[in-house]
Amino acid sequence: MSETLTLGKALNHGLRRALENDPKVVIMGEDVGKLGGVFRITDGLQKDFGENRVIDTPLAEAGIVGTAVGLAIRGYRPVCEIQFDGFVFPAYNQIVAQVAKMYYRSLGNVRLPIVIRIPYGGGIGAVEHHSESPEAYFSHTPGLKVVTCSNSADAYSMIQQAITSDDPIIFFEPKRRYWEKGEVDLSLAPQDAYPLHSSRVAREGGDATLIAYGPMVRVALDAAEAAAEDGRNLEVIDLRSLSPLDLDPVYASVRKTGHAVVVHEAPGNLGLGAEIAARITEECFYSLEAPVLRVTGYDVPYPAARVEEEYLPDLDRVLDAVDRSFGW
Amino acid sequence: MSETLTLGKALNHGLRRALENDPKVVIMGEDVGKLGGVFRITDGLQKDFGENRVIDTPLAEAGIVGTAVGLAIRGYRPVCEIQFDGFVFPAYNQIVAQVAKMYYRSLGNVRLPIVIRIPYGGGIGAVEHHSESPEAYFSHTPGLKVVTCSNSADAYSMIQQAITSDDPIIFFEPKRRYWEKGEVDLSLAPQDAYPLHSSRVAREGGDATLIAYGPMVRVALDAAEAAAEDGRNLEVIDLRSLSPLDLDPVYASVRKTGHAVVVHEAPGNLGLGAEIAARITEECFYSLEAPVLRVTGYDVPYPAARVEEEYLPDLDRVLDAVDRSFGW
Amino acid sequence: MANGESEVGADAPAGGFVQLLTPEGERVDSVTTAEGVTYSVSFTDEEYRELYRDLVTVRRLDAEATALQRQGELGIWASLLGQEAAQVGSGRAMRKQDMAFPTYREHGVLYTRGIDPIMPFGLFRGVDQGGWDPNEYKFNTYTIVIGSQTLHATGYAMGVTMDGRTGGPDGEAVIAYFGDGATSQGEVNEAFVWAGVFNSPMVFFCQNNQYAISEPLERQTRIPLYRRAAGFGFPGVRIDGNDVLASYAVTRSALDNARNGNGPTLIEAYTYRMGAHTSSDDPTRYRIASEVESWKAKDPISRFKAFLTKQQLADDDFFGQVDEDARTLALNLREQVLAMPDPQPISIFDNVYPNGSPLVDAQRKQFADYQAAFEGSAH
Amino acid sequence: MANGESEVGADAPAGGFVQLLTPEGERVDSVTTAEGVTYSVSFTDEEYRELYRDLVTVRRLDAEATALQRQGELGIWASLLGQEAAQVGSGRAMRKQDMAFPTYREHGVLYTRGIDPIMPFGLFRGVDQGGWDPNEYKFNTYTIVIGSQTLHATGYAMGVTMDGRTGGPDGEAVIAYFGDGATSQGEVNEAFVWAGVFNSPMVFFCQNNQYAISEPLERQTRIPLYRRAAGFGFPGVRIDGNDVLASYAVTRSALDNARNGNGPTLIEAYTYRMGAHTSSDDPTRYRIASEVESWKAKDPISRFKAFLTKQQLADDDFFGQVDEDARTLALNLREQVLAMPDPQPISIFDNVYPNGSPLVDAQRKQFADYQAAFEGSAH
Ligand SMILES: Cc1ncc(C[n+]2csc(CCOP(=O)(O)OP(=O)(O)O)c2C)c(N)n1
Ligand SMILES: Cc1ncc(C[n+]2csc(CCOP(=O)(O)OP(=O)(O)O)c2C)c(N)n1
Ligand SMILES: [Mg+2]
Ligand SMILES: [Mg+2]
Repeated sequence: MSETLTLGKALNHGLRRALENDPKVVIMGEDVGKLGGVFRITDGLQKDFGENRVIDTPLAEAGIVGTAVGLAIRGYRPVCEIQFDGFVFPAYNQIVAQVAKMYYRSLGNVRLPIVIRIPYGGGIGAVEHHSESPEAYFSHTPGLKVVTCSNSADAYSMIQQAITSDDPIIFFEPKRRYWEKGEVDLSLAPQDAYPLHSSRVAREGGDATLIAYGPMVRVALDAAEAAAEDGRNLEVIDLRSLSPLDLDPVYASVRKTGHAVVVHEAPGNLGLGAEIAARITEECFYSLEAPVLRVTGYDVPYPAARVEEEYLPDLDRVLDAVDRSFGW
Repeated sequence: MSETLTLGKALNHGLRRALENDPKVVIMGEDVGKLGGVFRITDGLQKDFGENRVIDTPLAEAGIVGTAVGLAIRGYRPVCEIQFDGFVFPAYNQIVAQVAKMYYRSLGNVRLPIVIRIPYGGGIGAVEHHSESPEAYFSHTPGLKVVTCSNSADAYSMIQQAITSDDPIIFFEPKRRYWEKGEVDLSLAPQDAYPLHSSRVAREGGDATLIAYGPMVRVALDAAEAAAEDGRNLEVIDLRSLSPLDLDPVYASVRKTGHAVVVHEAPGNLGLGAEIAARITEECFYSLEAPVLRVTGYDVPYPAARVEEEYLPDLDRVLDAVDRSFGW
Repeated sequence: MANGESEVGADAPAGGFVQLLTPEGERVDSVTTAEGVTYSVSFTDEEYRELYRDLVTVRRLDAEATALQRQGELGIWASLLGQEAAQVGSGRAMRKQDMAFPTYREHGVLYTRGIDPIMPFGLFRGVDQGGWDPNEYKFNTYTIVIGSQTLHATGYAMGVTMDGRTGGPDGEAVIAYFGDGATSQGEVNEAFVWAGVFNSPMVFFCQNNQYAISEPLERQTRIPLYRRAAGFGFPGVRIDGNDVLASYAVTRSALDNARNGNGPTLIEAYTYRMGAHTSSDDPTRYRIASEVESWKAKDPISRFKAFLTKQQLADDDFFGQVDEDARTLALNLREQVLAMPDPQPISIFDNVYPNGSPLVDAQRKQFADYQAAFEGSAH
Repeated sequence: MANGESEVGADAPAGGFVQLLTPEGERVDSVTTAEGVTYSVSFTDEEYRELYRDLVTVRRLDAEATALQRQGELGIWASLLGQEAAQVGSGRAMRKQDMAFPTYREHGVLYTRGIDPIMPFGLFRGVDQGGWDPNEYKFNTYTIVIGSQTLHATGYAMGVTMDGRTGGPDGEAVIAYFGDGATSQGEVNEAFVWAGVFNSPMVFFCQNNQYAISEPLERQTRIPLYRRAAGFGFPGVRIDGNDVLASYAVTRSALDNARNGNGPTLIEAYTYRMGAHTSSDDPTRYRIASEVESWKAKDPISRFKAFLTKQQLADDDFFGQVDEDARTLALNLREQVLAMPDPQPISIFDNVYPNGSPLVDAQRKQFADYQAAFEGSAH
């Protein structure tokens, strides 16, 4: 039952399964109904499941997340769509002060099985606020879990796993990979899929460790291909879970390679690379032959589309960092 | 003209000077007028400068910051008070999407010389949302500068420097230190004071480096005192500027000591300690005798008052980390 | 008089309000608003007396809490003094199946829901953040961030509709409490948008106690708050918030409208915060004694006592007994507060995630080891 | 008819609107609302013709932009097609000293402010984020996050008051543009709160084009949007947004009220987005052709042309000339767009902070070194 699907279509299938499997699952957001979302991730779902299951909401993100909290208290499992990364901030108060804290506040009495889907990242030639990578703002927040997918198979399984999880989960979707294709086993039940909060070795190699997630996994894999031609064997780890981080495979890799490079689109300063570098150093202090290097977006607002390629980490910058690590 | 003032009173004097020195400076926020703020930081200012300079606003943080943006476009220099750390999130959208970006967006045509004052941190026995340390959320945001003070003299000068700066600045005030006293030279002009975005060696020592800021500087200094009794000489660096970080004094110290411990109240995961550890490791790779260790709040929501002392880094936890560093 | 122009009682604010019991304790039989809605109540003598008992009890418990705070037994206390009628009336108006979303001040509503008054004291003592099960009590945890609970209530109410639990007298309704200050928050106005668009079974119950900490009403609005609802397409009614009968009648009617599928209502309970904002506040800095005095004359309890007395529904024995019973309850509350155990330090790692987290687990273990080492050491 | 019950024109929505020019091109002399406010305009023949020229020009420029986008020369385009009257009327109603805060769709307002139409194309081409000086043009940069600019406008207007620049005919007024969807955002409602409380010299100009991307008006409100203002204590007026004369008359009156110190007004311009939301959108997925057809009959330009023709204010020569001039302008715009230089890669490090930042400086240097090394290498 394996099919070739774009990442976006895989999400669509995953959402459909989730709606089928549990009548309490509801999808809500701007334009998710008739239009099927601006990226068509919810395409056809309102038609098939009705307006009570796939809800076009007023244009207000705090309202989307705040009413999702109430729906969750009522026993629903809301899946909120935020239209673009840069538009999640009106909902930030509800997310960090309510969604993240209600389980703690209520001494475990209130579960909020809410998933907040956010298409994120750049590379699509968009105007301001449509290309950001705000994952660190959420990963720093206790009470939230944060995940992201890098390929169609993960997209299909992870969205279902996130929805069945009782934890509140921020689900980052690599928007520029929506159109990339991959094999998906549509018969795979979420509980049988690779665990949601585990990272995965995406490519084995013994010379250096590349750590990436979401849209940058492809860049890391391409860099590894290129390096292989030069005789360097890079291991690539796809983090998948951004909070909690699953770094054991990373430590194992770094103990083997002695070289680590983290890649992400978000600004470097206090980006996930910082935490990963700090932890690798703590865990693998005597294995490291160079400090953990970071290849990230720069510490500037996301730039205009015509220069975004300069901003985004690419194959060359990754390989340059690998070189620097070896030359340390 | 040196006076002994609490940190809170020093801020009050600093704000008064700023209002005197520039008619475009306005203070705005909830209860800042007649009441003088819930911590009395703006005490007496509305009485002396009038309702147009010290504005009691409607109860809405997005409104406070959003109208401050408009006032700044009009040529004013707004100083916004957010009543407590946990209440800044309704304004988060305005802060990260507007305040941080308008200078970039407008190609340098719009300056927003806005200061957003936020009393932060725990240790005052308060209920939920009144004890948080959200500085990483802002430090990760390009376009914002972030500072914090740890003593009365800095409080007095730094608030004035922040107000005269054309950069948008998040000014974190260590609320549990509001009542601590220190010497303040009231005749010191802001331009003659220690530079706003520079860290400072708060105590010299050659054995290990403690890096702290805001409310934790006192804890670090106390730990250094205690360590001195055991014959260990700790250098303490007060960061003062959280974005941009001024780490040159830190690198110099670590090159000397080989041991570094970062202390903050915010949760450890993706807290400032992560960035500092990553950068120290990159800059001082061959000097480090142990990984940079972090003593921070745990990765849980801020707990109830009766257990907050367990959550907050204290002298013992700092010394324990120093011990661990030496035992690495 | 709701939304209308005529006034009821000399004490009504411009624009009037629904009042069924004057400050002097005179019953107004019924009030018909400009929109033609008639509000009235019919209680048995016993029910009247029970309402009085509620009012006295919640005031007495509140006073005990204030005392406990002064004695250092609570970290903070948000007193409801002066707002008893608004809370008791609206709380008693709820039916069993209805759900409430309080702020941090709704101790009176909580009490009338039949909940043990000790419940929120964990929060104010600082032993927890108010940890109870909202669905068990049909009463959400206290919400401190101003206004956020109005969206939660609206979402819950959407769920009620989706569950098909509206459209008849057995339907469920939802009430969201908030203050005058909260009406300025974007989230509260979004709740109005949502409730209007989804025709949610909601009552927005705004206790306008004239202040948001130090800020008087004029800092939030230049027109009466109940009129906000008109901007969102549902009815707004102002009541005399110090009149428990008006509070009951109008809330009951609005909740019943909601459960019947007729959508949301905003109720503005015009009242006054007689004490400080919280125990941390000093109201003498921002308001004058004479203002407080003038509101004393509108006290919700004395007017009700006057009414009961005049109508010979109760005598001094009864009043004495109610005071005595309230005192007993208060002392019991005090004992329970003093007996509250401090949480275990390690509990700070509990209830972060339903499914747990390796990061938190590792920190819990590290903490336990550290504590153990510490206890083993000279310290 | 604003706020009133009677309707003007067969095409008016329930509740009516202010209309001074019918879809058939008939002039309505003046309209008096239920509140007793009378709106009218008196233009010279030349002024009428200039308004027509504006309408045609902004539509033509918009069409050119749409074409440029299709040809890959713009990253995206947000077309104003159908909304020319709302924008031209309100834009021309502004006085020199007034300040505007647009969304991303106010190209027509921009044009009527006398600003070179090329200005926003940097944003849509992706060479910048729309970098101009708002104070130079009295026209803020485009705001993409829905609603945020309404608070900026309100703050700016507070500044106008603080500067003592209201209270007479020379006073300054501020106009904030936003859409029907934006009315659901908390921030927009906070702007209403603020403007009411501070009696700010503001006009809130809502172009209700019936859609927020795919979502029809019912997803945002169950009553007409102009009535929102009543909830915040200031007047709301609905106009026929396809009637440039109504847009001019009501906006002018509201701005003058504001500058005179009489506080804010909400104007709802009832119009229709004839095209896609942006060039990325496919409206056939969510609306039917007949709806679009029915709005074609209300076109703002054809009615104005019909009026000019009937009144013999203009002839075919004039119309031909206007088209020709607009075409020239459009071709000129096209040339300017094509000639726009791409930004220098290193410019991504510019304008992050007025006072600079060592972090950004270090990254700029690193970037320059890396680029240089790259250019030096085999790549
Ligand atoms: C978002 C937010 N901002 C600020 C505060 C601090 N604060 C607590 S209570 C209060 C005033 C609330 O006034 P009102 O809504 O009238 O309720 P009341 O306390 O009078 O019952 C403020 C500003 C808060 N809790 N949440
Ligand atoms: C806060 C925010 N959420 C979502 C979006 C995405 N978005 C862009 S335009 C739009 C619809 C806006 O509708 P409306 O306010 O009616 O303006 P119109 O585009 O019709 O002129 C949406 C949802 C955004 N820009 N900002
Ligand atoms: Mg109040
Ligand atoms: Mg619209």
